[in-house]
Amino acid sequence: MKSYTLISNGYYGKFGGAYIPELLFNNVDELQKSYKKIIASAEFQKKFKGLLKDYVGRPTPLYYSEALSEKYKARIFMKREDLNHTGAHKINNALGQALLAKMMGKQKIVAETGAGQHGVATATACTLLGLSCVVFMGETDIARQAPNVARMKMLGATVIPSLSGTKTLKDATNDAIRYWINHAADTHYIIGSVVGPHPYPDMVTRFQSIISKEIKIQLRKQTGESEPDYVIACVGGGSNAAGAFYHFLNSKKTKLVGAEAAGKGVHTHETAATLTIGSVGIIHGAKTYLMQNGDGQITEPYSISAGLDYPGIGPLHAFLHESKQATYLAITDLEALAAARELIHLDGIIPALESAHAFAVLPKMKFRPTDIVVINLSGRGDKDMEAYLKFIL
Amino acid sequence: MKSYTLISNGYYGKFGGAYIPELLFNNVDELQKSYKKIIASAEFQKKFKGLLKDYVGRPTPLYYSEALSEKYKARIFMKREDLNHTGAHKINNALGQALLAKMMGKQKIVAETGAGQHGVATATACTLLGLSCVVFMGETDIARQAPNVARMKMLGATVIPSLSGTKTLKDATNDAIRYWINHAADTHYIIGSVVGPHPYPDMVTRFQSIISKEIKIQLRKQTGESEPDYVIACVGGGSNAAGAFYHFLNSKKTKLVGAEAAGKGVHTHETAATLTIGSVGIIHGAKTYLMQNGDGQITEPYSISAGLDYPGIGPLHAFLHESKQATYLAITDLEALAAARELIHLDGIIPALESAHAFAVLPKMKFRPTDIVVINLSGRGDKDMEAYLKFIL
Amino acid sequence: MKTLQEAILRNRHNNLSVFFTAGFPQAGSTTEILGILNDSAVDFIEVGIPFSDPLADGPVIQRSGTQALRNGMSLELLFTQLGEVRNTLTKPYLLMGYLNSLLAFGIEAFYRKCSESGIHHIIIPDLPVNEFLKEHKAFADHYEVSPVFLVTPDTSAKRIHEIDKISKAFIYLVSGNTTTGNQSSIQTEAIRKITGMKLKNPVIIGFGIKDREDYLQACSLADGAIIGSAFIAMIAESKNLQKDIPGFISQIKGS
Amino acid sequence: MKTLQEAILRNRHNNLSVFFTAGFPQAGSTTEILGILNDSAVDFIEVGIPFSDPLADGPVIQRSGTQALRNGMSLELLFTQLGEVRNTLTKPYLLMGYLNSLLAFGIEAFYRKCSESGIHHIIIPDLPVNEFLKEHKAFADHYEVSPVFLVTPDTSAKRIHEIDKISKAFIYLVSGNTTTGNQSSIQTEAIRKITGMKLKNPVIIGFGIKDREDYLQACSLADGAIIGSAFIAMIAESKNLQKDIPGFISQIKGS
Ligand SMILES: Cc1ncc(COP(=O)(O)O)c(C=O)c1O
Ligand SMILES: Cc1ncc(COP(=O)(O)O)c(C=O)c1O
Repeated sequence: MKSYTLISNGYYGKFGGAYIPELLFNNVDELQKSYKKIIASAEFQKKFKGLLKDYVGRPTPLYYSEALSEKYKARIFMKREDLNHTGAHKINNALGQALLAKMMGKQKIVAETGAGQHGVATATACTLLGLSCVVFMGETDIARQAPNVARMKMLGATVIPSLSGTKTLKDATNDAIRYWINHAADTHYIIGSVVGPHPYPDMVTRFQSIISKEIKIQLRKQTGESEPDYVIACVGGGSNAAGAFYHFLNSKKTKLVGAEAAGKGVHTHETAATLTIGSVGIIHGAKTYLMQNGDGQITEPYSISAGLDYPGIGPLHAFLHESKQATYLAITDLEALAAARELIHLDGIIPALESAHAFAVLPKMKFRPTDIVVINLSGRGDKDMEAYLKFIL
Repeated sequence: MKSYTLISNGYYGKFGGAYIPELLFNNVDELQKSYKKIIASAEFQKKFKGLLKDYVGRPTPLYYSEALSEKYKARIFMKREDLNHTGAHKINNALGQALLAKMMGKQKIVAETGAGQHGVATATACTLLGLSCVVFMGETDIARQAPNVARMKMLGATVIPSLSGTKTLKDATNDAIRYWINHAADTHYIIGSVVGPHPYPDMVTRFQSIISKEIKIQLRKQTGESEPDYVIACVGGGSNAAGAFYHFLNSKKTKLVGAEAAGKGVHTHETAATLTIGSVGIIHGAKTYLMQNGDGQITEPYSISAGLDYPGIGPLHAFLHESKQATYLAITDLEALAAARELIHLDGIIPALESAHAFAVLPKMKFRPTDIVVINLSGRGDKDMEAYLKFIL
Repeated sequence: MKTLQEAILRNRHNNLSVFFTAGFPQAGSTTEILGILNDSAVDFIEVGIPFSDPLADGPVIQRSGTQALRNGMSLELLFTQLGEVRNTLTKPYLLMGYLNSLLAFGIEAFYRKCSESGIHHIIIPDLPVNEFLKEHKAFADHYEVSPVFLVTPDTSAKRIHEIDKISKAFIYLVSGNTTTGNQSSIQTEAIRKITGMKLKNPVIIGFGIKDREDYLQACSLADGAIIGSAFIAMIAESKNLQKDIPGFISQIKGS
Repeated sequence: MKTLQEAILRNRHNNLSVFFTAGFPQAGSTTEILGILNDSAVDFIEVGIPFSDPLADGPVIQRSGTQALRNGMSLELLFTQLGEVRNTLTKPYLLMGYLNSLLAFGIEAFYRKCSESGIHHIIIPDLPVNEFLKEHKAFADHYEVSPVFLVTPDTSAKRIHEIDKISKAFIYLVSGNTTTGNQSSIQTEAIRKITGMKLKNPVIIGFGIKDREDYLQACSLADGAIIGSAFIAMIAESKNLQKDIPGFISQIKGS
């Protein structure tokens, strides 16, 4: 049985929790105690809804693709998170948390970023709300997502390169947490996905759940049905997927499909398909699936897409996976690129490399012609032009 | 007395007309005769409105900026055309014309582009509607707007460099018109602004008028008033300004302000401030103000912003200028950059360099605290990061 | 003002005209080339006013115009040059240019100067018939200058008849829908329809005529042809205009 | 299991512990360093289990862990190494590591191996008290291994009392809110409040203690101090551990 708020006591089944050093206890404890109340407050809701509408540009459209529908013999819609201000779903969460931080009296924000989308979204929210902002980003990602680095800097954020590990998202997250430990008193950590210690996975899911809330309403208007047959989303940490799944979690009808990054293939060592090749452990303060060796060392993930290049996954997804309430497919770099090419050429939409993984699910499915399929187009591909130019042009 | 449809017989007062070689007579004549009927048809309207909503992401928000309002002591709103699919207002027109071309039975599209926004918008619309697409772009602009060139190519458009003159928008327009002459039978020319022979200025204005239509509705909802005291927009050819002004053209209350590009200063030779230093003549098939020497040779414009780097201006604006129904200010590169910096740092919005010119009008005005000011944020600045990095970071 | 029309009609199916850009390759080339052409087998001459943005022209003519402007060529200078040689020229010559040059010069001044320079016909490709009638005709008539209009194989019969009515020299039939100098083939069928319309004006074919073969084909269909880009390309290459121009003309005319 | 607590209490305000990463700078360094420390003036020893993602650690300890992993260090190997030397060691030694290493090893297996290796206390910075009680305590008790918990100057009194109740060795007081090796100053006032709480366990200060001065200040406030990053930095530089380690310890202890 699916149920909206799968979380109880900070756990989704056996996944989740808050495995944090004592140094963060007060911060996380304060957050756990206050986040629901603040988020539910009239003041927060009014401000947040206003900004989502007039600043972010919500609701984002639910676009029916004639071309994809014809090709895949189903009724295929996409949720246009790419049209959000700053170009991805990340702003939903960044703005929510920045507002929350402000109401909690924090003046400083620290964040990690992979593709740079969360970093840009956080820097943007901080600028708007007058908070100072530090963003950690792996050195590898800084190199492959240069436009977003420039955007963050221009928005006044301090971008600090993470130099350990593969120098990607995991390492940036480590460094952001360390920074938080060292600046716990006045700083809030805006994590970019449904990962990290409780209450982050639940809080971020709530901020992103606007995606499925809108899908439901829009779908009813456009088709008469409010529940699709499928919702498909890419999964890095899993925030856009969590948001797209949320209001369908206890639907009997809707099948939920996540697309994780297989990189060069799940049987190579260059992959980020956590659920496919990972096992249970602790990463960034939560119990969940992660990629690790026999000794519990977290292994270095690989994906062409910086936003999916993460060796863990949100505990909600670990739970949905284990309880078979959602299906997770591993999509290779090449499959994602082919899907991006198809979307570009059929619909004139250049997706983020991350989102392209969700579209790559289409050729792997067998739909009935009446099936309503909603794909979450989590972000736009401007940041990925270099990769696309290499492979698509 | 202002009146919505200022145009009569293809002229705005003495401006406009269709000064075209006979080789284009049939195409332009066909367009003149059919555009209003097709645009008004239920089939067109249904398809166009649907795409604007679900594909482009309209309505775009009308965002109230607390920070700018406080700084400039007025109630300052911005119309978020930057949130449109492909990142600028250009898609409103490109999609409208592509749809029109398709209903007219054309299979091929030619377009010119300056900043690349119109080229990307056109390539996008063509991809979506299954039309083939050729885009001319000055070699100088190809160099300074590389990301958009990549986008067009990825969308399957053929991008042809224009090598004459300053190798910018004017030259690309010449070449697009030549191409049209050479492929008149099956090709529609999607011009990117309210310039060119009649019916282009009127047609493009109609497609862009959705901007002021939405402003009116949104403003009433947000303030109780449906007419602002000021509407401010940048003017290259003048399409975003035409769209933002349109539904206020016969308002007694609303003052219309256009911002043209002064480049390095109207008294230098490096400027694109057509109304300030130009005179009446013919450019690209229309009678309007243009920058020319005493011998009627069109002079080479300069602006840091590729989309404003044009030596002409739409005949509607020439008319509004001469009849004093609108005011046009010349904004230098440096003023635009300062305005961009301010918007980025106050509101977390990175504007297109073109749009930044509109924001640079603010410090030049004297508002009353109750004044409602709407600035048209015509596009996002992703394409201008290189310029910004040089000047703003 | 009848001379040109009469001359063409007298010479049915065998008129050759060339177009060149004033001030190219040097500012002074205008008069030199006019002189040489006048002594060649060419039937009449079109002098192009160089313009920064020649919409209807292909690359060869564009480039010649750009070079002419760099050479300091201007309409003012062109009229001075024409004034210098008008008494030495025996072949008809007309001006071709874009409307903006004319507007900048002043409409009335332009027609007056034409008249003073021995110009009886002008070709302004971006001047629509209606606009001519409204804004120009009075001056044109007064100074006895008349326009030549372009038509294409796709121009409607009605429109061609209108143009025929107000034209006093010839009708400029564009070989296909193309800018100047383009290699598109001559649309024989469509052209025959036009030449079969019993027009009072002779029909001269232009745009894309490049060699004797094209010329003969044009002459078989109409009253003659105009060569522009190919002539200018030759000039651009030539080291000896005195020799090359007559050679080019003879080669085309087969004389 | 009383030994460590008793030893610390006997030596009130004068306990020095050092932390080093197993397998650094070489895989075999673990036993060598343990041996040297055992013969030095240090009071007890913390052996760090290298981990790929040590959240609570600063750069010095991070880098030593990365190097140790490159050297092929593992928890399995560490237990083997400890097994080899346990009978030669007279000073108390405990393990410090992250929860994921322990989970991968297996919770019960871990505690059993600790016990077999002479480990009576462990420090797992990302293991919350509740989680310990729920998932670990049964095994820990069975194998007679007890946890040391971290507290900070900001930890509530209530929580400190809870931790004091279940702790059997000492309370690890983090000098300030900081990762290891950070140069933040010791929060004297806040620490006094904690040490004045009449806890049953001694309090040892760690994180950011780097020299004799820090050590003396820590001893003036609590029962002693732990040096990690500064010790590892010394090891990383040393060309003669046999000489440098005792020298470092004597210098700090002033003995
Ligand atoms: C556009 C886009 N989609 C998806 C992701 C993956 O994150 P998540 O799985 O949390 O949605 C990212 C991360 O940067 C992203 O930028
Ligand atoms: C964002 C943006 N604004 C404005 C313009 C100028 O065009 P117009 O004056 O037609 O709105 C352009 C042209 O490329 C543009 O990209």
